[in-house]
Amino acid sequence: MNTKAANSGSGQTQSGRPARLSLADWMPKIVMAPTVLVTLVCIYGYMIWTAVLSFTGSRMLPSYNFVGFEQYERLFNNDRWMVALTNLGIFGGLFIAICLFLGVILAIFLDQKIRAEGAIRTIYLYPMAISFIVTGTAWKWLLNPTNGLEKMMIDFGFVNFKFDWLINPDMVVYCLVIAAVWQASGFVMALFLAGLRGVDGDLIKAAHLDGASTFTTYRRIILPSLKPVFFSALVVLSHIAIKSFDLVAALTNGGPGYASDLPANFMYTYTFTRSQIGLGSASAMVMLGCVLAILVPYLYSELRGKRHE
Amino acid sequence: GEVEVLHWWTSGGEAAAINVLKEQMVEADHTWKDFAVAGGGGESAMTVLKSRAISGNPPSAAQIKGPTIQEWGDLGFLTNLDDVAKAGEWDVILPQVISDVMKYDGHYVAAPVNVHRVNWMWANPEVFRKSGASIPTSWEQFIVEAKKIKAAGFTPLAHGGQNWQDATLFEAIALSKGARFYSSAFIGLSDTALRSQDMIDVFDTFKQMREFVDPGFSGRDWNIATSMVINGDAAMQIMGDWAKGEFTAAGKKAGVDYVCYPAPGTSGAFTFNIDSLAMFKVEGKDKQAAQKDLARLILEPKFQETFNLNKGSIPVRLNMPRDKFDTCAHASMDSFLASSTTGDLVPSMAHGMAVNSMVQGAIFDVVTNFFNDESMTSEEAVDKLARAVKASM
Amino acid sequence: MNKHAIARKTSGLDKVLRVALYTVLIVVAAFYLMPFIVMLLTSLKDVEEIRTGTLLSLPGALHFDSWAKAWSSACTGSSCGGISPYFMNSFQIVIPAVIISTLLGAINGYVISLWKFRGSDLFFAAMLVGCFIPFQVILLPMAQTLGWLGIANTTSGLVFVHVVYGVAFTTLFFRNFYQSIPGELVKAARLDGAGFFTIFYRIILPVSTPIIVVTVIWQFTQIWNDFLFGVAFSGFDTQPVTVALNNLVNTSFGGKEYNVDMAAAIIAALPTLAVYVFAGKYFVRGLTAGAVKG
Amino acid sequence: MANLVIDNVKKRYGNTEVLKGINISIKAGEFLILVGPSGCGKSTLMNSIAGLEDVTEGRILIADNDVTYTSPKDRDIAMVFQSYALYPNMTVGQNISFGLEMRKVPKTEREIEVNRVADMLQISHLLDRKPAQLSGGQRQRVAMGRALARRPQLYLFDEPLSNLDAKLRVEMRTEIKKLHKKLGTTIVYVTHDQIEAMTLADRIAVMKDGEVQQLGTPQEIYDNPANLFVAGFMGSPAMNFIPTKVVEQDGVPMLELATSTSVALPFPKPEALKDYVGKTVLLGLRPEMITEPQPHKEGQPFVTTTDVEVEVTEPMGADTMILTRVNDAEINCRSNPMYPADAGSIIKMMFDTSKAVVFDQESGRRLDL
Amino acid sequence: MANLVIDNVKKRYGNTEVLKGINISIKAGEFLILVGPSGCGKSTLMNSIAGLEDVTEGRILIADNDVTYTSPKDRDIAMVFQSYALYPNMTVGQNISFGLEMRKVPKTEREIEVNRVADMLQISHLLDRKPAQLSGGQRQRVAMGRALARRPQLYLFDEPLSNLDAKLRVEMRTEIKKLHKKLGTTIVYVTHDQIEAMTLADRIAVMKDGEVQQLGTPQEIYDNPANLFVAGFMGSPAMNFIPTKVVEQDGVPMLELATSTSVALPFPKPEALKDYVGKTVLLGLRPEMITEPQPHKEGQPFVTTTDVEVEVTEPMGADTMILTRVNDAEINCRSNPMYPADAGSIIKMMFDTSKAVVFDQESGRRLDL
Ligand SMILES: Nc1ncnc2c1ncn2[C@@H]1O[C@H](COP(=O)(O)OP(=O)(O)OP(=O)(O)O)[C@@H](O)[C@H]1O
Ligand SMILES: Nc1ncnc2c1ncn2[C@@H]1O[C@H](COP(=O)(O)OP(=O)(O)OP(=O)(O)O)[C@@H](O)[C@H]1O
Ligand SMILES: [Mg+2]
Ligand SMILES: [Mg+2]
Repeated sequence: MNTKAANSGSGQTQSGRPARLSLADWMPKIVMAPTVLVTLVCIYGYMIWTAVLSFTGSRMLPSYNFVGFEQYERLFNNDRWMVALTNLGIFGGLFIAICLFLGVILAIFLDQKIRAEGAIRTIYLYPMAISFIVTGTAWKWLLNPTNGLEKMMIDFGFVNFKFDWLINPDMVVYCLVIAAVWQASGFVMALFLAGLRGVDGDLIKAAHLDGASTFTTYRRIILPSLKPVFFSALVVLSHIAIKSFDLVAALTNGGPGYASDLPANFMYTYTFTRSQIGLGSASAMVMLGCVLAILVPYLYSELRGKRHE
Repeated sequence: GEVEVLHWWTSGGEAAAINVLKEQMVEADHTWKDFAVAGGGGESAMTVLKSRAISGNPPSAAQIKGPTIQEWGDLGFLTNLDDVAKAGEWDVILPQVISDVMKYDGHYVAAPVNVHRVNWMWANPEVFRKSGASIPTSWEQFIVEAKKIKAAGFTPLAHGGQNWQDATLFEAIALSKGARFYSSAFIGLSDTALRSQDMIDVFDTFKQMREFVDPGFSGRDWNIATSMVINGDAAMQIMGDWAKGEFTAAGKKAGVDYVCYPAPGTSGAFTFNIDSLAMFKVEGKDKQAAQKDLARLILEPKFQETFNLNKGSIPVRLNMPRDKFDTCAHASMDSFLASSTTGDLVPSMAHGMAVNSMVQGAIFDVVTNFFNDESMTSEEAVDKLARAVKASM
Repeated sequence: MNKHAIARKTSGLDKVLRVALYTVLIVVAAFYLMPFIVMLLTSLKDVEEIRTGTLLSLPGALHFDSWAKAWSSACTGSSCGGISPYFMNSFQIVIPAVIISTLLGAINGYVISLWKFRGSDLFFAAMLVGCFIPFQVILLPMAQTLGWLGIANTTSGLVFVHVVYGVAFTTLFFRNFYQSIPGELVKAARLDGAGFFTIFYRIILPVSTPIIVVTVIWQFTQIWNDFLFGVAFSGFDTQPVTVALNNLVNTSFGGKEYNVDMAAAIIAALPTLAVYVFAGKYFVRGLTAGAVKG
Repeated sequence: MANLVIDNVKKRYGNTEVLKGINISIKAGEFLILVGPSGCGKSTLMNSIAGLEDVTEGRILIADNDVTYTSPKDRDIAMVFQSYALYPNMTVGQNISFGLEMRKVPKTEREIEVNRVADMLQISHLLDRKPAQLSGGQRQRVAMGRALARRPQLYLFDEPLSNLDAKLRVEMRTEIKKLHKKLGTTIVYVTHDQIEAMTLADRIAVMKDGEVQQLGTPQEIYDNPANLFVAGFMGSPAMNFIPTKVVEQDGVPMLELATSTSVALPFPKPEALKDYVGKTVLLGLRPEMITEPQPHKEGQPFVTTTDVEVEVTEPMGADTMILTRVNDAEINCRSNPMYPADAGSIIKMMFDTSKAVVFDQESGRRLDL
Repeated sequence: MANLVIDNVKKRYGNTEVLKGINISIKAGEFLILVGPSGCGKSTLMNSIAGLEDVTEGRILIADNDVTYTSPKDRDIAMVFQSYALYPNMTVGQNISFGLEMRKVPKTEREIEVNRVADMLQISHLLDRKPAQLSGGQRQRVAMGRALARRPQLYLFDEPLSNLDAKLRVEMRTEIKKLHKKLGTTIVYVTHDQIEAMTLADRIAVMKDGEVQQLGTPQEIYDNPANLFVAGFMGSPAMNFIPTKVVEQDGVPMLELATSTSVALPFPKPEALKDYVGKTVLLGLRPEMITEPQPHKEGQPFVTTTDVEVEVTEPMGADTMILTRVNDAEINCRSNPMYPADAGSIIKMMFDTSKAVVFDQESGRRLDL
């Protein structure tokens, strides 16, 4: 007897079984097939292709003159790249943390039988609706020290109010955080709200009887059962974080100097504007590598833990 | 046949100008497919172009300029326009600096649309009057006058903190060291020029400009900066002649409400920026015919006039009637002719006419970072510049 | 059905908390609204007011002409039809792409959480990793692929691209939602003689409303607002509205008409907003509550 | 330990009135068992006591405090839910200790307590599992453990043993009884198991359609059902109801029984039948009161032996049920498995009416109270 | 109607072996009841039969076809889940008719069927409700209805009546029995209710820790338990186990009982005790075999009357349990409620050893088989 199959847990199909499988048994695999195919080609295929390019001297269009690790060397000798990587760390960390926090809090607040829930929910969510191509302009105005918030507050009489992050190379990355949080936290809220709406009411009753306050009930009972939602939110947020291209382009265009550059912008600029596809590919690979280094362990633990539940 | 034209002339005036071309094409029984992609000085359009080219479906014509034309030529995507050029006597009507850029391997592959002068300074005389300053003609004087203006409560220099604007300012300062220096540094990319004392001086002056811009300059679009001059908030702006469109749109009159001067210390020189449409190899006789017609029409005086009137630039053709153009344009035309003989006609580094995009990007990075980093010294900057340029060659 | 601790006769403390809660919600709402208000105010001013006024100053008179212009007469390139013609393009891309990717995601999620087969979890992980590939790097190979498939620069091509790069997310959402559905439900249905699709359609989909809402919101927004793919893979006559909007906003010269820009932005966002408002209603409470022991 | 007063509690879901004015009051330390047919409102009442459902009308007092609008967590109640409601993300151990943690019991004490409870419920080996990895009965025991780990004022148990095997159930029952003896906590307990009800309860409340039919000690309920419903509901197999004509013999009303022969049964409270002479009443007689002739009972006052025809026999282990027909009603009799009773044969059975009850045929009203 | 063969079925979850080689074969139309302590693997076995869990090893045959790898829906089985597994989004009516719909039964027929089942289960008034709006017992009946609406080859019922009140349970039991008689469908049924087991089953399989301990008719299991576990498991209250020394009287091995006096009990199969003379064995005696002295039994061969001291009495309605102590073991006796037995008093009790069984004290092996 096949002991592997024996240990494979509570799978409900008879994978790896002797014949006599009907079409129905193949159904799950059949319906997954298109996704598998495009994933293999359009994600992994291209990823490999990019990896290959990162070892070439490709400039404007892909070419296959291999140059070894030269592009990587250039990359790590590039000040701008290091700035971009550091920014990604700061920006990504803050952005994800704040969005998760705000998203959870707002979802919980909205779950308290709020009057006008629909209206408030829409207000929190709408930033997702508007493309950053334009809201970037609005934010640029708002954060601009000469005619934005700072001016408004000064007009209101707070003469010493100072808010010049947008032009301060050390602080500009936080402007990105503000705008990105503004845009994405509503969606996180929606994710959590959907999760909250699926929790079994009896559980909450049980927790109340156990003496848990509403706060504790959320913290210990409801939110832990929303672990998969956290997971979704995290993936979505990291995705947004490492791809915050529009945001940077619209809000700071990398400036002042290149103080607010992020790897996505770096990559785009080098690949397309500066015709250095080789270097751009190398930066993409490094970006991917960083993300995977953080993500894969988490993914692993997350997906493993689910086995027998 | 049909022509598909990829370009980033999307604003009202440009669109009107492009429409002229479109109408002429339609009259010649062609179909005009307008593929406009604005943004980032054509960055997006370049991306699109690459994607189209790689998918085997390039447009008939695309707005490409300067050395990039050569790169596309290298890749073998461009078509030969020699017959059109011959018929239209392009070699005759075009100054050689321009026709050189339009050729790949000795053959015409692109049609030029206009010539911009980049080293302009736009000033609001009202502000100068109020602050008791006079228009500077050298950077030393600029600093003196700017201090007066600042003391009077105005912003001396309207500027937008985007890398190409920084570079525009920077190249104007560099040009004041002479066209030769400029050429060896930004065209020849000579290490000695890049590391020279002159370059250090240029950086010094450049850094001083930081004092004369207002705190909100970061990331500002150039036309907002222009409107600061228009509104009388700021005294001057160093910007190409496209800025004129802003003044015109605001109903201001050249010589009255605003004045145009060459950037300090560069009066004899001319940094040019030429827009052009490169023609791609396409399948089908019809399409090819239409493409040729398009090339021909671009050089026709009618289009040249309309387009350049709208854009603030000057026609690429020599000997065009100039009566419809304003004083600044006249000055530009004169300077263009004069400088082309003295060797003071140089391509703009900031606008991608001098070097390929890799080197340009490397220079941008150093320049813009220097301008925004208070702690970096000019010596460091020069060193960085030289190294960055070398690394990207 | 009420799930939470019951509307009690409010005590003093409860009232205070309630007031605090609403205060927080409203303050936060204000933060979210601010950029929009700026945009809205700007869109209603005329160019002169924008030049001279401050951000939050009210327009002297309401100018709706910028809206009209943005909609039907603003020029992008040589066509001066505003952004309205591009709306159709966007819809033609978004609707099929959202439907297909949501459906695929739902089915994939269903398989991965309720019909596990060997390797399905691994594949899911692989797919997630795929989410993190920067989209910029796939532009060129994808362009080539689309060329081969013969759908370069067509609406179908764009739909294809959006589905390919959206399905990882939709799968993620559904899979994680379905994790909490008791396996017994599927077992019961299988015994009842329902097949793979019937179970999906009759048992699973009806309880998926909240996650469908979330997924549709996500996909609709992502695709509607997408610029990169839209610009890179569209033809001149299939450009989505974001490209038009971008063209409108990023004028390289000539007076910037912020009022028109802002109006156009708001108009371009209207379909997405409509989806939010409409779909939001379906965040229903506790659908699975009480059905299963344990 | 606290008393509990349920004062005219009503509960409506939309248009359905699920509780129609419940009045029950329990002394501190009392063990009340709720019984009643499925859907009669037992769980709803439990939920209302716990504060998990709003009551539509009425008041609930615990330890003399009106808690009608108090939040559940301030009522100091522990409950076992019929649907278990285990926290799916926590292990068994965490599920059990959660309530203690909420009451700020220190960790070491919690652990001791969890182990104690787990031992008692025989789930010690499962402490690290998640609920999804348990069998039905194991889940139910965890649910039980969650309540038992705490020392509340009031325990609410909603069918806490229904998924356990008989043996375990007896053990658990004993544990609960011990616990109750030891702690004296007031308990409200829903069960369908009659033995549970009879052995555990201080008092039993029989509910039907959202109303309390009778509230009394187990023996009262069993021997003295207030009405036909209670009589029929309690006891398994159920009480036999035999329509009998009241006949007068020597001036004493008797109950006429027609099997193969006709016989008149005496009744302990003949005066209750006075008004019914000549009419038909329902005679209620529990199966154990109709047995094979038992020599030691012979000659006792209310014992009558007569012939019946066996329709079916059902061996049940300790006893055999004999189905027969009397006055055209099917009745169950309980006999020794050894007593020969083949289907179709005519056998002698002994009717003991000393504990018989009679009801009005129409209203179901008990006549002999 | 189909036979069912379970051939050496094993099931592991990770490292825990939940089924350790189950062998059961059932004839077509047979009614098998599975009993066993909580967590012994009953539900897992049911799931395996239905094909809802992969078996790790072994084969399952339905109607002589190997279905081990057949998909559940092709096995033609209807099942009631212990956890109900109602479709939350469907009304009760839709829940019941879903299976029929899947089998392409036309709408009108479905409706008739749903109504029939609902009537039988007394849930007709609930047909339009969603599961969340039902009481526990109502949900269970819907789960039942879902299975009963179909006419499969094989029914699997996992504790289908556990949440119903005694009265309803009796009714449902009868319905199931009728159904079984009428349709003759093979049924596998899990229950903890001994009466259910005894009255419904053709055969009973007693499981423990993933193994079948005994498979036999109810009477066999009750009277002739294969080992100590089965003996102790079946019957409520459980069989009494009394450690007794085997003594020889007149060459016949007898069992020595020490209460207030000492007495030797005769044993029907004395030869089984031969090897144990002088040693101690476990005597198994069901409570109903230890009763108040019953005159009609007096003098029968294996009846012995002796004095015992009453420790506790437990009235249970029809009978009273008397707790006493014999050979230092606590034992339950079943007596007539009328028999005077006050705690602490010494009373006479009659021990009937005609059905007694004996076990090896260590191994639990039955000695007299
Ligand atoms: N997913 C799982 N992982 C590990 N162990 C499991 C899992 N599911 C069930 N078990 C264990 O398998 C054993 C058998 O479970 P099963 O549900 O078959 O018991 P059961 O006989 O039906 O008990 P009950 O009468 O309590 O319902 C139990 O001890 C249980 O803890
Ligand atoms: N949300 C609801 N909406 C409408 N009716 C409901 C709702 N919840 C319960 N009911 C009804 O209220 C009645 C009482 O339900 P309850 O759960 O109290 O019954 P119960 O006595 O506990 O029954 P069981 O013994 O079956 O658990 C039932 O008839 C049920 O159908
Ligand atoms: Mg209930
Ligand atoms: Mg079970």
